[in-house]
Parts: sequence; structure tokens; C-alpha cells
Amino acid sequence: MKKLINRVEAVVDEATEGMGLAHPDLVRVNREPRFVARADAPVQGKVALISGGGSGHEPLHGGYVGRGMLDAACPGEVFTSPVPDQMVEAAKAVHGGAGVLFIVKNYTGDVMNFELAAELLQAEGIEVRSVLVADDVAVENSLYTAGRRGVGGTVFVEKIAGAAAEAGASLDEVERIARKVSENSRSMGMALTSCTVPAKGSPTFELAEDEMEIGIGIHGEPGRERMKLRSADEITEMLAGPVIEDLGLKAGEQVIAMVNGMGGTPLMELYIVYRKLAGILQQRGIQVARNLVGNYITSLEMQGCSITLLRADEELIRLWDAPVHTPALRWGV
Amino acid sequence: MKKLINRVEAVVDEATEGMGLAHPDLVRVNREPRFVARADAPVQGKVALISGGGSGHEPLHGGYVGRGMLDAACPGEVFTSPVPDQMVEAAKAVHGGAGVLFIVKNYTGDVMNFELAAELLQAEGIEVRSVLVADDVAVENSLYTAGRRGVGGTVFVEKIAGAAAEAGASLDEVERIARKVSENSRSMGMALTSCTVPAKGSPTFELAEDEMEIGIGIHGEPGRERMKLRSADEITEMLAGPVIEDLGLKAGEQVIAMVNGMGGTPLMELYIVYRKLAGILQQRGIQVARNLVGNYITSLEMQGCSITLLRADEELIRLWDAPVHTPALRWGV
Amino acid sequence: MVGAGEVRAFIRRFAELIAEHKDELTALDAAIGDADHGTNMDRGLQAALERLPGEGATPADLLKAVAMALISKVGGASGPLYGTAFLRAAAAAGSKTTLEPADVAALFRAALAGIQERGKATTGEKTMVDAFAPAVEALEGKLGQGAGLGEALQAALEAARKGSDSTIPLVATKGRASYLGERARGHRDPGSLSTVLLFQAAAETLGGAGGATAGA
Amino acid sequence: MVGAGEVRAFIRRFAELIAEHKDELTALDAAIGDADHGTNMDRGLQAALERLPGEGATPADLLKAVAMALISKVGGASGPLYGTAFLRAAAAAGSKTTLEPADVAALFRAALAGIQERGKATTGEKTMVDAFAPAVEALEGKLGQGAGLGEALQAALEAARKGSDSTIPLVATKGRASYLGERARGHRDPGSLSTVLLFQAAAETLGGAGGATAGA
Ligand SMILES: Nc1ncnc2c1ncn2[C@@H]1O[C@H](COP(=O)(O)OP(=O)(O)O)[C@@H](O)[C@H]1O
Ligand SMILES: Nc1ncnc2c1ncn2[C@@H]1O[C@H](COP(=O)(O)OP(=O)(O)O)[C@@H](O)[C@H]1O
Ligand SMILES: [Mg+2]
Ligand SMILES: [Mg+2]
Ligand SMILES: [Mg+2]
Ligand SMILES: [Mg+2]
Repeated sequence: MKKLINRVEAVVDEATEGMGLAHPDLVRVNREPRFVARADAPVQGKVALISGGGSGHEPLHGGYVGRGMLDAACPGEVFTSPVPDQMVEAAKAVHGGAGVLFIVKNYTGDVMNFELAAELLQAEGIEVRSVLVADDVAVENSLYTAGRRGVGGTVFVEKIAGAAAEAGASLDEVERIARKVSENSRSMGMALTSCTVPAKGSPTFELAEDEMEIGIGIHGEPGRERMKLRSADEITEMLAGPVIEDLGLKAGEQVIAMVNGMGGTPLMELYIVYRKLAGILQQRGIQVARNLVGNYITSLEMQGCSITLLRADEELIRLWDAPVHTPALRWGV
Repeated sequence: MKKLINRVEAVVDEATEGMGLAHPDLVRVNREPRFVARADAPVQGKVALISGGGSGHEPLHGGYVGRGMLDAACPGEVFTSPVPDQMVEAAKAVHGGAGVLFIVKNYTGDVMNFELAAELLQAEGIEVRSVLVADDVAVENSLYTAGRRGVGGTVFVEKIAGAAAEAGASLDEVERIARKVSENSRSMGMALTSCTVPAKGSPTFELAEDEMEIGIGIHGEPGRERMKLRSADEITEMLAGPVIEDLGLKAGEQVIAMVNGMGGTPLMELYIVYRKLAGILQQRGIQVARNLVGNYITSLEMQGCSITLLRADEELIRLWDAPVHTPALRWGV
Repeated sequence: MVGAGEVRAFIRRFAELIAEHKDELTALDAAIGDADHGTNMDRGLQAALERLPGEGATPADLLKAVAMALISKVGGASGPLYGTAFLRAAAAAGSKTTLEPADVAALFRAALAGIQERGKATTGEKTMVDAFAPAVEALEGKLGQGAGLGEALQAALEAARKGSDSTIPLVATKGRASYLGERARGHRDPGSLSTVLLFQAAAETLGGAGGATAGA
Repeated sequence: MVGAGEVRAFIRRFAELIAEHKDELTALDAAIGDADHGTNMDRGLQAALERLPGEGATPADLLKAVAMALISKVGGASGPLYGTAFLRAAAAAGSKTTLEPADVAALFRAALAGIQERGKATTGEKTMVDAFAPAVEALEGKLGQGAGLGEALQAALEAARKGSDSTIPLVATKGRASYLGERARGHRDPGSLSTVLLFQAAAETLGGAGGATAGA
């Protein structure tokens, strides 16, 4: 295992501490239990947005804490959901009296730990709602599975619901927006290489030099299918097709599009994928209102990419354009 | 070779095209010869900043084209400097009558190609100056070498000289600022893994599972020394030490600091390095005025990092804070 | 009869077995999950050992300490699941200082109910429930037939083992492995193996004289 | 005597040899540079072939077309260096339609001067100059001793080969290899090999009857 780390057990603590040192104007890091909070939290009268999940997906979620996005993020161990204590203490630290919204990626562990936290907080009189993100079209529906995984759509939910909360929307309203974004987002990802969880020390799966995995999640899980390596254009078609179909996108509609790197993919390659995606969407008469190309929700050093599309309307685009100032996403400020 | 590409020969063209499609509000891509120009170029009366170099270092340079930074970037083939035609046509397209400043990373090929371009442009009556960036302390001085390589300091020169140009400074003044930044920047880098140039198809060098290269450049060249893998803290000391020494930084001075990923390094690991760097600087009484942690000047999918420090004063910090709006760097807008 | 000492030995032995099988659990999770089940369980049980209350603690106190450690240290799916299991077991133990065989059975039954409420899985979904449910049934069945606790726990362990084996050919419909569809076939569910270790610890420590290797 | 036909054959043969040795040149560059010398030279010479002017072109026209192709297609250090070399050779050829042996020597001398002005390297710095300079000296020396052009070019080729070999033990003080310090020892300079190929092409195509394998 080759990583820029000190001790395996300290990886998440030290990385979180480093982020706090790099962005003292934006975030404050709490160590025990571990959470990252907005430097100016609690913002009185504002709905507090809290997310979290396993680490190894950076900049998600800690990089999205700040004005116009999250009030707190709870980083678990690598690829392991956080524990209820983290969400409970984070919520107590950042809630501004207008309620708390949990943004939870749909994984059994995340769901159960956030559920426990919500139960504990409700018992203390803090109002908590939860919105699940479950946008991965590589997973069949919940009749046969634990339900679709939450992947790239999470970035959109955090940005857009964050803008609504920043603008002073009520808990009901922020929840409505978050659900709207979640329901209108779809993603699909692929891997050229596996990744190595520090505590395990060896790659989670092995791929031959001419193979790739299609339909992966963000935890180094093998995907739905292993196949021979294809060209970037073919891969983009394989990812974009199911996303567009599943969203039922029609000519004339608008989207916010993300081409996301899994952590070890050069930006150059992501732009090659974006080039093809733009072509596919244009051909179908779908307009890209806004886009992101880069590493936004990763799997450690995995090479690969994912495509996320959000069906957008004027409301969502307006909230998308609202100022955001976090370690990883910044505009209008 | 596992990459998200179509044809090896088309990699740079397609990636550049993809960047143009993703950021039509910021940049315009010219295909023959290849350059990326500010969407609103030429800006009349403004000194035009032009840089360029081999591709594979994304977001450098194309990602730094836009308001407050570069007017044009000339991407060569992967790790190969651009040809004079590119700089000549880019300069003609973006110069606003106030002269052109070339920002050139100090490599034999880059220097000679920019030199040829400058000769050709002068012959056409366009005033061109050049500033070399040569900040890599891993390289001995020019008595024994082609001179230090231009690496991370380039990002600082482009940002700060770009801010000066945007504010309407004269060619003399922009050149002075660029030189000041260049002379006060130092970098050092290391690699955990090699990278694969698409046209070659196999890794440039081989590193055993327990080895690393210290003192690498940004072209997959082997570094000055191969050694056993160390902890992130030890590596950070090995990189930061020579940088601080060579700059002659004293207690009480201020720096702008960058922990840069080589393309395949998870952000988590860069924050672990930043954590240690912050500690080292604090211990020496050196204040970090501003910082960047992320992928800013890369070597394809190489895993590793570099540290760059710029001795900063009020003038440089003011220009650093000035608004910038490019695909890869944005604030204040 | 089972007192606080046996319960403490059971917890120690479970932690020991998890530590011994940590890499195996993680490797199973690497095949059809996310390569952390061994690390997760080990982190939680080491924390539990540190927090175990001292002399005078009742079985319920001990079980509750494990529950809280698992909930606050594991994360992932297994933390809330095993955490809830130990919490319910503690509730079932109530204020008793010694547990009759029937009490022990009731305690495991409550634990299973907790896992199923929290995780909503039934048998055949390729989860820990596939080992836990048959083990509890075997335990109750044997005791019902008049067997001693040692023998009944041995039967529970064997049932857990069989149940764990039964996960191998299954497609998963709960947990991470469900994302793999057909590709999950041929792999043992990691949580079913940690459940086997739980029953192995029980058989070795709670079964009276039969529990030869009871904790350090 | 050397006319436009021979110069054209020389250019074709140089391009052919570079294409054949493309991977070898790149592999040498991978060891002490950045793994692109073969790709660079091949891209430039293929472009040169496409742009070669047709019937009626003088040697200078042909050499200038190569120069412009190399300058506008190669990039890297070798583009301006070889580009300048061909540009100076074209200038030396002037408007002549046929070149005497002494003209050919002057042309290579001018090319070398161009490389050294542009790159500021002298011999012993582990660059193409280490092959180019002795080759030009051997060419001039042999012609001075009254040898024919074919024999003199053969001597130039051998000198280039020796010169290229001489780069192997050197530490570099110019170009990318200079960054490596002592680690550059034991590796041949890639540019010195492309220069050998240049002189091989010359020996095969410009030497009169001796040039057996003159281009397709
Ligand atoms: N809904 C569920 N009900 C019961 N057990 C489950 C459920 N989901 C997952 N599990 C169990 O949890 C185990 C995985 O635990 P672990 O790897 O620690 O958590 P995670 O899947 O979050 O990484 C699985 O092997 C399975 O036995
Ligand atoms: N200053 C110089 N003078 C002469 N030749 C040089 C000089 N610098 C580099 N070279 C030659 O250029 C060759 C490398 O060319 P190439 O790999 O195409 O360019 P780059 O180094 O820019 O990637 C070296 O092997 C060396 O022979
Ligand atoms: Mg997990
Ligand atoms: Mg090069
Ligand atoms: Mg797991
Ligand atoms: Mg080279």
C-alpha cells in the first residue's frame, strides 16, 4: 500500500485536522466526536443541514461545509458510516433553532446510524428530518436490493438545499427542495482500477490490464459488470444512456451535469468524457444549464468516473447559482 | 494502459475541446493551432498574459485562463512543449495593444519554443516579454543543469501577475510582479507511483511497492533520489525543509503555501501533508497567509505531491486576493 | 447457571474471536461489500472491552456497555445491528444477577428481534440473520427437548454455522452485497460469520462445564 | 553530386529511420527524460513528408520545408534544435540546384552551428551535439584528405555513432537529463541517437553509388 499517511488508524483524524488548518475561515473541526462545522455556526434562525458518511470520498462531505451549503459534516472511518454520537453532537453544535435536515446517502449503515441519531435528538427536543439520496441507476430498485445507492446526486442536494437554507427557507421548504433534487438526480459510475482501504492495505478487487467495472458505487465495491476496456466515448455512452433513460429526460429539458472523477483520474480524461456527454445531450435536445467537471465525490485513489444528471428548472438553477463558499465549492463570493 | 481516452493522438485535442464545452462563458478554444483564450479577449488596453507547456499538467495552464489570470494558454502534446505557431496565433488573438507577457516554465524545450515565438511576434511589431519560472529546489543550479525546473510556482505567477494585469498595470509593472513572484517561489515534489504517457503506453519508470522518488519534476521524470517509503510526516519534512532553506525564510515572514497533488493522490492525503506543513511552518514562526490544497499542477495520474512556498508581502497578498474567475480557480466572483 | 462472570467471559471471548478473524471477515467483505467488516467489529469490541464496568456489574450492565460501545464506535451496518442486539439482550436480562437457561434463550431471542427490527431482513436475504435466526431456534428447540444449556448452545453454534454456509449460494437483497446482483453468489456473507463467532463465544463461555476455553 | 532528388531521398530515409526507431528513442528518453523523443521526432518528420514541395524544388526548398515542419509540429527541445539545423542548412544551400561535396559539408557545419546557437551546448554535455559535432568534423576531415563524399559520410556516421556511445557514461548538464545528476550515467542520450540516424540517412542517400538503400 502506497499512501501519504502516517498511521492507518489516524488517517481520518489527521486529514480532517489538516482541512481545518487549511480553512480556518470556513470550518471548525471537532475531534471527539469527529465533525466539521461551519466556522460561524450556529446561524440563528437558519435550518441546519448536516450530512456525513464514510471517509474516502473527499471533498464530500467536509469540503462542502460553509456558507450556502452544509452546516456540519460527520466523517466516519474510511468507507464506514459515522456513528450516531457524531451526528448528535454536530446537530447540537450547529442547529440554529429552525430544525435540522439530515442528508443521508442510502446505504444500510448510513441509514441506521442517522436513524439512531435522529431518535436521540428528537428525544432532546431538536426537530430532525432526513432526506435520502438514492440516485445510482446501476442498482436495481429496492425490491431486490437495499435500494439505490446515494452517489453523485448528493453533491447537488447539498448545494441546492444549502442555498435554500441560507436564503432563510423553513424546514418544510428546505426538505421539499432537497427531495426534489434527490428525486430528479441520477448517476452511474465506472472504474478502471480498484482502490485500497488503508485498514485493509491491499486493493479491494483486482482488474486485469484490459478490464473495467461498470456500475460501481463509491466504496470500491465491485460493480454490476466486468467487461473489456472500451474507449472514453463508448464508456460515456454506457454511463449516460441509463441515466438519461431512468430520468426520462425529453428534448427541451434542462439539466445540471456532473462528470466526476473517482480520485485518481486526471482532469484531462474527465474533460474527454465531458466532451462526449455534451455531444450526447445536444443530440437529444437536452440543454446543459450548468456543469461540474472534476473530483467531487471520490473513492480514495480509484481511477474512473461517474456521470450525474439533475433535471433542472428555474427554481433549481437559481439556487444552484446562489453564492457558495466552502473549501471545495465556491462562487459568487 | 488504462485511460479514459479515445485515440492516443486525439487526447489533447479532445480534452481541450471538452474544457471549452464545459466553460463557454470563460474560455474559447482555437483548434489550429491549438490554444485556449479568454472568452472576452482581446481586452483592450490590458497586458495579455500567455503561458503554455506540455499537456498532462491539468488544470495548468488552460484551467487558469479567464478574468484575473491568463489571457491564453497553449497546450502542447502530453509533456511536450507547445510549438511557436501556437504562441504566435494566441498572442495575435488576445493582445490588447498593451504588450504581451509570456510566462514560461524553465525547460529547454519550452524556453526555445517561446523564444522562437517571441522573435516572430517582435518581427510583427507586437511587444513581448518573457518571465521564466524556475522554482524546483530539487534541481541544482544552472552551472550543472539546464537550470531549475518551473513547477508549482507557475500557479502563483499566473494568479498574481494576472491580477496585476487585470488591474490595468503596465507591461513593465506586470513583468516586475511576475519576476518578484517567480524569484520568491520554491517547490519540491515526490512520487509514490509513476505515470503513463498515452503515446508511450507504459509507465515512465517503475517503483517497487515500498519505494518512492524524491525530487521529481512534473513530467514523470525520475527524481533525484529513490528511497524507501516513509510516513507522510517524514515526507513533508523532506520536501518542506529544502524549500524553506532555499528561500531563506525567517521567523515573522509570511508565505502563500500550496500542497499540490500530482493527479492521482486523494485529497485526504494532501490534507494530511498540509497538516504537517502547517505544523512545521508554525514551529519556525512563519505565518501562512493563504493556502491552496489540491490538484493544481499535475503529472497525469501520478500519485505524489509537491509543496510550494511563496514569500509574500502585502502587495502579493492583495493581488492574490483579487477576484479570479477561471475554470480551475475562482474567488471574489 | 450464568452470572456476570460468565457474561464477562463471553464478551471477552467474542472480542478475542473477532480479533483473530478480523482479516478473514474483512476479506469476505472485500469480495461482496466494502472491505471493513473485520475492522469495524474489532474496533467496536476493543472499545467495549475498555468500557466494561468492573465488579458489581450485572449481566445487563455488561451487555449494555457492549451495546453502547458498538453503537458509538463501529459505524457501518454492523454497528447499529449488533448494538441494538446487545441493547435488547440487556433489556431482557433486566436486573437479574444470574440467568437460567431459559433466560439465556430469551436474551438471544430479544437480540435477534432487535436485529430484525433495525435491519428489516428475514432469512434468505444473505445477512447475519441467516445465521442468527436458526441459531436461536436451535437453542430454544434443544432446551425445549430438555437438553442442558451447554448442549443447547453447541446446537445453536452448529445451526449458526450451517446458516452461515447457506448464505454462500444466495443472491443478497439486503446490505451492500445486494448491489452486486448475481455476482454475490458463491461468497459467504461476512456478517453471518461474525454471528457464528458470537455463538462460538457463547458456547465456550455460557454453557457451564462444557465451556472449556472460557475467556482469559 | 547531390541534387534535389538525393536531398529528397535523404529526408525520406531520415523519416523512415526515425519511424523505425521511434520506440527505442522514446524508451531512451523514458530513462533520463520524459519519454517523448521518438514520438516528437516522428510526428515532425511525418509532417515534413506531407509538406515536401514537389517537382522543381531546390535542395534549400526541401530543407526549409523540413525545418518549418519540425518547428511547427515537434515542440519540445528537439523541435527548435533540429528545426534550426535544417533552417541553417537551407540557408547554406542557397539557390544551388546541385551541391558539391564541400557544399554538403558546409551545410552540415551550418546545421551544427544552428543547434549550438539555439541550445548553447558544447560537446560533453550529453546532448545531440556529442554526436553531431564529431560527425561534422569527420566529414570535413575526410573530404580534406581527398576522400569521396560517400566515404566521408560513412566516416561521419561512424563518428556520430562513437559520439553517441560517448554520451552513455556522462552526467548531463543540458536538457532534461541534467535534472538527474549522477543518475543519468549509464544511459545513452536519446537526441544523440536521432543524430546518428540523421547521418545514417545521409550516408545512405547523399554518398553517390555507395548509398545503396536510398529511400523508397
Ligand atoms: N438490513 C440488514 N439486516 C441484517 N444484517 C445486515 C443488513 N445489512 C447488512 N447486514 C449485515 O452487515 C454486514 C456488513 O457489515 P459491515 O461491513 O460492518 O457494514 P457496512 O456494510 O456498512 O460496511 C453484512 O455482511 C450483513 O451480514
Ligand atoms: N541545450 C541543448 N542543446 C542540444 N541538444 C539538446 C539540448 N537540450 C536537449 N537537447 C537534446 O534534445 C533531446 C531531447 O529531445 P526531446 O525529448 O524531443 O525534447 P524534450 O526534452 O523537450 O522532451 C535530448 O536527448 C538532447 O539530445
Ligand atoms: Mg462500510
Ligand atoms: Mg518533452
Ligand atoms: Mg462493510
Ligand atoms: Mg523528451
